[in-house]
Amino acid sequence: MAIQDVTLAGLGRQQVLDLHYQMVLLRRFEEKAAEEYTLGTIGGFLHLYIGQEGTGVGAISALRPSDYVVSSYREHGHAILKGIEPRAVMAELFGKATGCSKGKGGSMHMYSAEHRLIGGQAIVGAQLVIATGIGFGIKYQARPDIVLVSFGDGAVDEGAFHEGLNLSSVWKLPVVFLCENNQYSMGMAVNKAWSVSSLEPRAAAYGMPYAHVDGMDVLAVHEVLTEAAERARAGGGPTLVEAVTYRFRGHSMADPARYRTRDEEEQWKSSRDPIVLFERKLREAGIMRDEDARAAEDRANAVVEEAVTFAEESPEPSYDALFEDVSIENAGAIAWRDKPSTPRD
Amino acid sequence: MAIQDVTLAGLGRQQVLDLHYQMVLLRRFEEKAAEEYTLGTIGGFLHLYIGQEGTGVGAISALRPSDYVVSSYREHGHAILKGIEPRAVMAELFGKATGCSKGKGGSMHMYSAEHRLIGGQAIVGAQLVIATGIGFGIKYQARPDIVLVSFGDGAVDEGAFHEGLNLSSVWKLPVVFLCENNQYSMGMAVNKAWSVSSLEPRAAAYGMPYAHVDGMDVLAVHEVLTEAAERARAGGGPTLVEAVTYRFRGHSMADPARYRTRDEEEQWKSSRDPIVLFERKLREAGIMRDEDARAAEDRANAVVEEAVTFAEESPEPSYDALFEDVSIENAGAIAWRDKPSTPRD
Amino acid sequence: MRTITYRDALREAISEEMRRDERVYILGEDIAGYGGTYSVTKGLFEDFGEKRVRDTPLAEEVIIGTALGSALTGLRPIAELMTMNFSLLASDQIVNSAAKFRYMFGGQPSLPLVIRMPAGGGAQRGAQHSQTLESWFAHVPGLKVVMPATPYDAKGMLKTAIRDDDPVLFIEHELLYSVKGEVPDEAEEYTVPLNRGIVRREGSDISIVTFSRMVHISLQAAEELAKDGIAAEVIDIRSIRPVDLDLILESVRKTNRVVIAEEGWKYFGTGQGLAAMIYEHGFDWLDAPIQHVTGKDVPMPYSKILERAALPTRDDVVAAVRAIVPQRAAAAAR
Amino acid sequence: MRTITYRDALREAISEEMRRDERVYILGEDIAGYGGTYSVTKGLFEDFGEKRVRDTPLAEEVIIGTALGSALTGLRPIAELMTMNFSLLASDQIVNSAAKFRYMFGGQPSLPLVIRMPAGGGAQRGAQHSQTLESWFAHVPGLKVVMPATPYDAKGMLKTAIRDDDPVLFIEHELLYSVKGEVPDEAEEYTVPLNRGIVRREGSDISIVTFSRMVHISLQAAEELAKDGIAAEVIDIRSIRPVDLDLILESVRKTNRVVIAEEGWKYFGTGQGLAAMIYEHGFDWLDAPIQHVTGKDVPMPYSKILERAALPTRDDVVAAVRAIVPQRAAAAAR
Ligand SMILES: Cc1ncc(C[n+]2csc(CCOP(=O)(O)OP(=O)(O)O)c2C)c(N)n1
Ligand SMILES: Cc1ncc(C[n+]2csc(CCOP(=O)(O)OP(=O)(O)O)c2C)c(N)n1
Ligand SMILES: [Mg+2]
Ligand SMILES: [Mg+2]
Repeated sequence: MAIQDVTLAGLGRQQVLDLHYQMVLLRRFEEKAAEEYTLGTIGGFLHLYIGQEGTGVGAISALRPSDYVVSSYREHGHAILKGIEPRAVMAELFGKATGCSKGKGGSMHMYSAEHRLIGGQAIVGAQLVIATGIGFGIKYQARPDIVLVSFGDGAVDEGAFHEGLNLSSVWKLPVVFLCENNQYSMGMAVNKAWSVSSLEPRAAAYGMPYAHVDGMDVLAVHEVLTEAAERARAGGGPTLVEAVTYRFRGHSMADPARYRTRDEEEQWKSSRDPIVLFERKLREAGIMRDEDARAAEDRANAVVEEAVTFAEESPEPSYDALFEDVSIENAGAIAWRDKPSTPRD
Repeated sequence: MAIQDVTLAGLGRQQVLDLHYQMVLLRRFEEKAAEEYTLGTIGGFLHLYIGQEGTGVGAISALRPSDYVVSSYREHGHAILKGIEPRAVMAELFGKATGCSKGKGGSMHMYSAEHRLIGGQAIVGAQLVIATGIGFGIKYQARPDIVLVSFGDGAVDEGAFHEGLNLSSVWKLPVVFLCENNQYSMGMAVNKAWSVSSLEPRAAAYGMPYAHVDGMDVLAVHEVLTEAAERARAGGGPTLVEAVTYRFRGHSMADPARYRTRDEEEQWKSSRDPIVLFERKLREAGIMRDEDARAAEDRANAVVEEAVTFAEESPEPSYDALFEDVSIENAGAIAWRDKPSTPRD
Repeated sequence: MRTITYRDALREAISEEMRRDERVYILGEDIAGYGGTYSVTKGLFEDFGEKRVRDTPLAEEVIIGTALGSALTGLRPIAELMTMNFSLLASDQIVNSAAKFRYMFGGQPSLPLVIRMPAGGGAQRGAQHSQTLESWFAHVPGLKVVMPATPYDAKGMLKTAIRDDDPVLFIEHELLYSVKGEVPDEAEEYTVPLNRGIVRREGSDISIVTFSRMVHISLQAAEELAKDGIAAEVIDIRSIRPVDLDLILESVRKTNRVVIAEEGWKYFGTGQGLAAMIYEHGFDWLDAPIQHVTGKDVPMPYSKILERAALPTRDDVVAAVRAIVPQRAAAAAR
Repeated sequence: MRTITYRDALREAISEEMRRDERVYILGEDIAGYGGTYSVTKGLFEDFGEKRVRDTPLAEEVIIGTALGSALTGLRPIAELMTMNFSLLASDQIVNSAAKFRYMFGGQPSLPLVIRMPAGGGAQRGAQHSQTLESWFAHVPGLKVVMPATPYDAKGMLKTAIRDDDPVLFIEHELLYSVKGEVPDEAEEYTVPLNRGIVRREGSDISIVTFSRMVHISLQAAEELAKDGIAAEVIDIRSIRPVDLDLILESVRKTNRVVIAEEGWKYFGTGQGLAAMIYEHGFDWLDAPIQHVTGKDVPMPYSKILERAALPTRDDVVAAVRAIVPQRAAAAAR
């Protein structure tokens, strides 16, 4: 069998290598973002996706471009995977006018109407009810799309989880609920927050199909998501997918992660790194050669470097931008009849 | 066997007859309240408990006086069963100063610190998180009490249900969650609101024991609640009880109940009336004689009549009461240094 | 012109807009089978079917989340919250999502979303069912907040709100639904802007600035004051955010005296905000401190007599006017 | 006296009260294992154990519900909401339960409940993480709302709040935690009342009325103004509800001019409420319209330069003062 013809999980060689490249890209991107944060070019909160690449890449690769993705504040990865240029994501982190949210959103609020990335939500759990609404909008318009909503194990605790899953199920909406269970909210271990040991009974509580998947196995995630997406697209309603994963860094850049041991972290990093695992599998399957791995690294590095350069060189938002886009006509609180429509107060 | 020695569900004859009397009392009380509402002596919303007596009487009879009960706006029954004088409940409906909430609460906000009736909540679902807190307070102080929280099928849809049950379960709190599933919220049939056909999978979603019970069978409810209360008291954590029942009247006095058929109502009223069913059972078991039934009726009627007279004759709240009890020192929004502490604005 | 109720006016607006635009749909608790708690949506289920008239479970957060999410896909939802008291359960979606998405996402999404809800007291519904919290939402940039007082405005402003590309909180009043008023014939299409107040009665001695149900009570007060020769101008601001301050100031320049009348609580509320704006921009025209008529600063009591005492009345408005209008006008009339 | 941070002052208050009273406990997200997002509760888990330092799941409604319910059984909970932005998810419990229970249940229950939460912007945390919504809660009778600006007050007011029998919203500011200030020695027990403002700097030309972080910025402005011979009095109101209006009015009688400085949004907010109260009770003493320095009326942008532009600055305060203080004072000094 020629190396080009190999398929894995129904994907051709190039597709499989693409998944690998995407994981590497996300990893490099986040590492760079961390660096820039330390330098002070990025402010606010910064939540890295490092360690969870297998889940995001596996999931979003199972979608069509016209499908929607809704995410939390840990969404740089989702944004890039959904098609936003890495440079526009980096520029957003830099708070530049060229950022995908014009510099007004920052790390937690990436958005692209064009790519149907319905942004970073910094209110834990909010994305669950919003995704329900997107699912309803799709169904109402009989579109062939679906919506994937990513959320953490902590979001499961919020009332929004309950309300969103129940309505999606009753109305049979085309929503895939993807819990990226990285086993901690901030410092709270999931077993102290949940009264159950997996989400399986929670899915049953909404009469919803459930799938458990190793979030460190990009192909397994891809397969599970493909099935869930197909069900949603075919009118079969929502699915709850639980991907077990781990964030290799603290919750945000500010978190020294005192609530877990360095040992535990080492264990995960050394034996469950989704990129390392995938590379091993690809090499064993004869799909990846050294040069492929190098090529992916080089390409990712180049893209990230370019993104930083772009972000650095991009202009700051103008002062005028401060008052733009509050509402459609920038009305302000007082509707002056004889003054410009943008009161500066 | 002499009629005095008969026991049913572990209860002696007098206890059993008491349950019957309590059901009759609640029925008469509510019928009278409906009458008074029509006369205009009672205002606001009025939600009657008629049809659900078997559930409330069965449940609260399984509790100790020091146990807490938290309820919704459909709580006249719970208030009386928990020990508040019917006259104080009626006076509250009349908005009189002698009402159990001094006339400031009304139908939806009965309360008694003495009897541990933690009142009517008019925000659907709110009682679920409050009960969780009461459970925590009990556990923190290592008291031998438990808390029973009553809520409707509609309250199950609120995020508060999820948050309350999860925390109660994780913290193993002494809470009994009693869903009085009367099959409609206001006009919404439960099968259109829930993605499951019973709460059994919802209990499982919180790793919580579940019990299904015929809410029209006062003894069955008593037994199930006794077990759940014992478990809670023994440190076994919360239980979710689903009592299937029916409200014989509209949601409130204002509801013509267009969303269900008169036929369906007739069915329930004619064949599932908890009082009729219990009377039949007691007569068949030889526990109740005609004179017992009459005595219960007479006593209930007398109590209700007395309650109305008391309410009618009670004084209105004074104008001063308007400004009392807003905060402990009635501070108001402005802390005047040289004026009386009760600013009238 | 016809005379219809506020309730019917709202229903007509919804119905006409649903007919005009397939993207408009309504959702909420008991709006279909039950016909709406206040019968506003009665009959719409029969007319438009289940696809566009959606009864939801009892879950306010997902009601607003659903409306918002669907708006992001291009729909134009009208969500009903059964009363404003329950908007607290959805306040995160309203304030942290609806008000901010356009801005924080760099202007990309439009949020053509209407949230209808009745507010207010006066029917002995107690502390948890009698609130009017418009100032909360009017405080938040990114939201529009309106409170129509008449059937004409109810219909015209709701139509405008539905066509607006921003989230609009459309606050009704429980005691206004049965109020009747003139409305153009059904064939006559009209709308009312969301940022213009209206002078309900002209006068030169005092400007009574008000909105929602207090407009009617203020008009009664004006009637009463007229007997004493005091000519009160009654301004219905209709929109709280954005507010038509020019209209108010024009009146102040004429009367030099202001009474603000609102049903809600006094402190850190709508009326104090309006007062501050009037002072800020009209300080020099004011001949007396602004008087402020409000609900009492207490949770709403159930008791009828206490509730009556808690709510602002016609006499309160009259007294507030009398406190600052010089006696000459009154005297001249006698 | 010692010099400690605002953060440490808060921790001392909690720790002392927990030691004093078994009924006091704390709960919230990440307050135990993580030590609190802003390290306020660091070490308390080690000192008081799991019974009294409770990490909760990520669920704000049940956090406040739990605090409230346990207060009804006689405990004295201190609930931490990770930031005020998330208080919206618990606003129903705060407004419909905590604020109303004492009243609507005829005075029976006491609610000795403290809800601590940081608010405010300035750290590029974006629109959903930079709000300061104290006016929402200060609008509601039945709540007490305080916003201490110094370590001394943080400690003294938190102790008072814990001992108070009403629900107290205790609003901190994210950028104050590391601010240092003098606090009595640990052996010296003291408390600060919840209804008294304080004059932070005396002056006769202008009254700057402010609270929370803006106190510090206003003091810098006063410093700057002093160079021009303008003597600014800086009043830290500390409590929003109830507010110490007498203290403000006393100052106004002296200076006849007022600038209100706050970080939050301008319209229908705290400052407009304060302005309205000052006008209502001090109209005759005012020689100029009150000036009002606030955050810009926009959701908080992430970009550093935009955020800086959105937040009120020392220079804004200085300019507001200059706009109404007559030049004579300034001139005389030159
Ligand atoms: C409603 C709300 N509460 C609290 C927070 C603060 N917070 C931000 S992220 C986070 C933990 C979320 O954990 P999880 O859902 O597991 O997602 P992860 O960060 O692990 O991806 C918390 C508590 C918030 N942003 N929103
Ligand atoms: C949060 C909230 N939403 C809506 C309402 C209006 N409302 C009052 S009772 C009710 C139905 C509740 O149904 P259920 O929980 O089944 O209780 P039941 O009335 O059947 O006893 C509704 C929608 C409310 N009071 N609170
Ligand atoms: Mg997590
Ligand atoms: Mg029901």
